[in-house]
Amino acid sequence: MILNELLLPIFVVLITLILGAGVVDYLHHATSALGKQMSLRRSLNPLAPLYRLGLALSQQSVITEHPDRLNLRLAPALYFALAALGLAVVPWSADFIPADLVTGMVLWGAVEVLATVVIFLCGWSANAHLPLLGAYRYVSLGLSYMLVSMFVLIGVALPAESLQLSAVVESQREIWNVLRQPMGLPLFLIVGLGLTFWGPLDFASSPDLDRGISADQSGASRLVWQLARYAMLVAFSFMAATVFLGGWLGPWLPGPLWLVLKATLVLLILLWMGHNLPVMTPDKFISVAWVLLLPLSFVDLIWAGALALW
Amino acid sequence: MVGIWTDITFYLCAAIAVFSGWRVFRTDSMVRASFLLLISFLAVGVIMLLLAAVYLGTALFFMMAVEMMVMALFMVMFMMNPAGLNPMNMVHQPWVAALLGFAVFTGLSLVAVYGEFPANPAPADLDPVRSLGRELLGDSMLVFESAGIALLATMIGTVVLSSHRGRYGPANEGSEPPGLDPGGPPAKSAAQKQQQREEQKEQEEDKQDHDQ
Amino acid sequence: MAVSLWQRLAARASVPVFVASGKDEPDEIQDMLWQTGRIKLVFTPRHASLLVVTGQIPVEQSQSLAIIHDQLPHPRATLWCGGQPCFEFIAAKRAPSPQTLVASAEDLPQRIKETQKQLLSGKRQSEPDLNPDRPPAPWQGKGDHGQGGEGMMGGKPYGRPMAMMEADLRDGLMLDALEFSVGPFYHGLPAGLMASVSLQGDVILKWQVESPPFPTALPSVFVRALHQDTPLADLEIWRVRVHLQRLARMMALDGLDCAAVRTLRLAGPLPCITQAGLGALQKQVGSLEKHLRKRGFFALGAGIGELDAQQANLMGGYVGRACGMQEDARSTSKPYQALGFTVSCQDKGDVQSRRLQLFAEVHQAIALAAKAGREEVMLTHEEIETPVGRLTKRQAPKDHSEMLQSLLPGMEWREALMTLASLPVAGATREGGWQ
Amino acid sequence: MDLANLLLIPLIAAVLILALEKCLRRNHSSYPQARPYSGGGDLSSHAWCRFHVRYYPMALLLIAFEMEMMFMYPWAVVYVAEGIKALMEMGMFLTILALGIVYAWREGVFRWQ
Repeated sequence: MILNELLLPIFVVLITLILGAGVVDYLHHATSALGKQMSLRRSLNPLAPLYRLGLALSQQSVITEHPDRLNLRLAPALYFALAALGLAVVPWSADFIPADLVTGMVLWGAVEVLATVVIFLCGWSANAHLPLLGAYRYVSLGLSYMLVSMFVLIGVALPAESLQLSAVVESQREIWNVLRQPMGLPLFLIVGLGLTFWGPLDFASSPDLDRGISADQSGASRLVWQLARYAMLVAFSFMAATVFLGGWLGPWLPGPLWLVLKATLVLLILLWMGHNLPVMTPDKFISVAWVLLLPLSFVDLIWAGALALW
Repeated sequence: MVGIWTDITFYLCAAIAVFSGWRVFRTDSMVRASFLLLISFLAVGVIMLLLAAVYLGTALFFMMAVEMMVMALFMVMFMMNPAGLNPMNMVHQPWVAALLGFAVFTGLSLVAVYGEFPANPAPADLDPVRSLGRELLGDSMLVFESAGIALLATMIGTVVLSSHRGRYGPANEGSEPPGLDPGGPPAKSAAQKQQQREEQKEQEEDKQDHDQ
Repeated sequence: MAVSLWQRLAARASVPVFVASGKDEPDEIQDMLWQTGRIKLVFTPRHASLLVVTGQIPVEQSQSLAIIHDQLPHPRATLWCGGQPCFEFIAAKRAPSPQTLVASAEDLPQRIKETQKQLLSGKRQSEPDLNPDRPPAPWQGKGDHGQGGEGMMGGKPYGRPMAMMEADLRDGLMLDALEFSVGPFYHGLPAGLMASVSLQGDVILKWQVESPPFPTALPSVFVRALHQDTPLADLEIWRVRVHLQRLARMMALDGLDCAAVRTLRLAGPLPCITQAGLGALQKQVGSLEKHLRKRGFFALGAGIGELDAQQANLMGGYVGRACGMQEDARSTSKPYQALGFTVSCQDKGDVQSRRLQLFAEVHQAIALAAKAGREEVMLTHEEIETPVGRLTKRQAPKDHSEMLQSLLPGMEWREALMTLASLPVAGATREGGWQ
Repeated sequence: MDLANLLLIPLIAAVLILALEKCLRRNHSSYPQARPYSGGGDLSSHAWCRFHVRYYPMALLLIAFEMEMMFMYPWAVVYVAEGIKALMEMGMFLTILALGIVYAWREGVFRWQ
C-alpha cells in the first residue's frame, strides 16, 4: 500500500520532471538549431543534453561578492520544488493521481505566485546589479499574469463544478476545454511563458541585461537553476494538457501516454513561441496584461459561464 | 499509523511557524523578514490542510505569497539599509511588545485549554468549498457585494494616493506640501532642500575662494 | 588528474565563448562565430569557458579586459585574434605565445575547439586570475559593527558603500540611485563604449560617457569611391550588408536568435553576389521582413527612443531619414539620379521607424545594385552616403556617443538599449578599411 | 495519502536539488572572480538599495483585486447548481471590479511610473 500510494507517485513526479527537463533542453536546442539552419546531424543529436550537462559540471560555480548565500542556494531548490508541487496534482489516469487535492486548481495558482517569490529571490540574493534588475522586472510580470491565470482557471472549473483536477478532466469527456473555451488555452499559454520567463516574456534573464538573473551564475549553480526552470516548463505543460486538452482522456492508448503526448504538444508550442517572438518591453507588458489580457480573460469567463448554463 | 504522522506534521509545522515568526524580528534584511513571515504563514496553511480546511489552507498559500511579495517590494523601497548590510535592530519598544505578546498568548492558550468547545464534528461528506460557495450566494450575498464596493473604494483610494502619472499630467504639478505646523507655510520638499543645500555649499565655496 | 566522465562529455558540447571586441576590428569575427556550429556565443563571461579577444584593446581598457578575464569560471583560456595582447596578459606571462595567438580569423573556430579540448583534458592549465586576490574595495573594519561608519547607511559594509539617495526624474521620489559603470565589453552596447550610469529602479538617471565606442572601419569601397571610379553596385551591396548586420544585432537584443542568424547568413556572402543572386536576395529579405513584421519586431519599437529634429539632423544618415529628413548624398549624384533614385523616409524617428527605414533601404539598395550592375554604372563623388552617415574627403562620420548623455536619461533600461542598438553611435575611420 | 504526497513531493524535490548542487559545485571564488559582472565596468556601491519599483501602484491595486478573486473559487464550484442567480451576482461583482480597473487605467497606473 505504502509502495503504491506513496513511493510510486513521488518517484513518478520526480522522474518526470528530471527526464522532462532533459527533453526540454534537447527540444529547445534542437529547434533553435533548426531555426538557425545549422547542420541537421548535430542539431538532432540525442546525446547533446548530456554534453551540455558535462560542460556545466566541469565548470566552476562562481559566487558574487557578499551574496545572500542561504537564498542563493534555496532559490533553485524551491523553484524545482514548486514545479514538483504543481505536477503532483495532475492526474495521470482515473486511478493514478499523486495528490488528488479538492482544491488542486487553487494550489496551482499558489504555485504560480510562489514561483514569482522564488524567482525574485534568485535575482535578489546575488547582490549584483544585473540580476537585481532582472528580478524586479520579473515581479512586474508575475503580478500581472497571475490574475489572467486565475480567471482562465476559474472558467475551466465552471463546467467541472469542482476545483479538483480529476473532475476537470472528467468534465472534458465529451468535448475538450480547448474547443469549449477557445480563448482559454492561448491566455493560459501566456501565463506559462510568464511562469518560466520564457521567450517573449523573458524579463528576468533577457538579452539586454546580459542574461539578468543568470548573468552571474555559472557551473553547477547555473545548471540547477536551468534544471528547475525546465522542470517548471514541464509541470506547466502537463497542467495545460490536463485542463485544456482533456488530460489522460483519449482512445486506444493508455491514459498516461496520452497525457505525455499532449504535454509534449504544449511544450512544442511554447518553444516555438520562444524562438519566434521578440522579448516584450516590461513597461508595455503590464499595460497589455491589464488592459488587454485581463478583459479578454473576463470575456473568457463570461463565455464559459454562459456555456455552462446552456 | 496515519494519526501519528498527522501529529508529527502538525508539531513540525507549528514549530516552523513559531520559529520563522521569531526570526522575522531577528533578521537584518527586509527581504528575509518578509519571506520568513511568508514561511510562517505557509506552515499555518499546512496546519489548516491538516484540519481539513482545504480551501482556506490553499487560499492562504496563495494570498500570503502575493501579499508578502508586495510587502517585500515596498519594504525594500522605503526602508533604509533594506538588505541589512549594516547590522541593525528590527525591534522597537521590545519590552512592551514582549509583555503584550505574552499576555495575548496566555489569554489565547487559556481559552484553548479551558474553553468548552461544542462537540459536533463536521459530517464526513462535508465539502467546505461548496458550502462556502453556497454561503456567498445565500445569506452572505449582501456582505459579499458590499465587500466588492469597499474594495472598489480601496482601489480608487490606492490609485489616488500612489499614482504619480495622473490623467491630466503629473499628479504633483502645482501642488504644495502641507505645512510643518497647522496653518504654517508649506514645508520644502526633499528635492528643494537638496537644492538649497547645494546652493549654500556653493556659496561657502565661493566665499572660501574669495578669502584665499 | 584523471579526466572525469563529465569532462569527456563536455568536450563534445558546443564551446561557450565570450567575445571581447577591440579596436580596428569589425564585428565580422563575432558574426562569423555566431553562425559556426559547435560554438556558442554567450552574453556574459560567467557562462563562457573561452575568452576571445578580437582586434586591439586600447591601453585604457586593458584593465576592464582583465576584470572580464577574471570573471570567467575555471577552466578558462584566452585567445587573441587580430590584435596584440594587453600588457596585463604579457606581464602575467600569459601572452604572447603561439598557444594564445590566432593569426587569421579562418583558423579561429578550429582553434577554439582545440583549446577547449585541451582545457578539458587537462593538457592546458586553466588561466589563473590577473588581478590580485584581495578585496577590490578593502574594508577597514572600523565603527560600531565593523562596517567603518555610523548609523544605518554609514560606512562601507563589506568594503563597498551603499547606494545613496537621489530624486527621481519621473516621480521625484527620493530613493537610492544605483551607480555603476557598464562596458566596454557589455554585450548590448557598441564595442568600446563605456559609461558610468546612474539608475533608479530600471530608469536611467544619468549616462556619462567614459570612453566613446571604438570607431568602426568603413568598408573600403566607400572610401575608394571618393577618389576613383567604383562600381555603384558594390557600394549598394556593402550598404545592404552593413544594414543587415545592424539589424541582426537588434534582433539578437530582442531575443530573436534564429532570425538574427538567418539575417547574418544573408549578409555574409554578399560581397561576391551575382546578378541572379540579387533577385533571390530581394525575395529572401522580403520574406524575412514579413516574418518579423508578423511577430511584432517593428511594432515593439513604437514610441521608443524618439529623436527630435536637431538630434536626427546631427546623426544624419538613415537615422535622419527615419525622422523624415530628405537628406541623402546619393540624391545629388548624377549616376544615382540616372538610376531613378529617390530618398525614402519614415515619419516618426523612433526605434520602429529606424527599423523600418533600415529594411526599406536594404530593399532599395538591392534594387539599385541590380540595376547598376546590369548597366555597369561607375561612380566617383566627393560626398558618399555610407551606411552610417555621410563621408567626404575631409570628414568621416563622426562619433555621436556624447548625444547619449542627453538622450538616454529618463529611459527604461531596455528601451535605452533598443535605442542604442538602432543608432550608429560609433564614428567611422577611413583607415584600415576592410574588404 | 494525498496530503502526505503533497507535502513529501516538494520536500524531496527541494532536498534533491540542494544535495545535487552541494555535491556538484566547486565554488571557491577569488575576489576578482566574485566581482559582479557589468561588462568590465566598476561598481561604486552594493546592488542592494532602496529600489525604485516602477510599478508600485499596480502592485497595490493587485492586492485589492486579488482579495476579491479569492471569493471566485468557491463561487465557481456552485455556479452550475445555483444557475442564473450566480451569474447575476458574479456579473455585478465583476462589473464593480472592472470599474476599478478602468479607472486605474485612465489614471495611467499600468505604465512604468
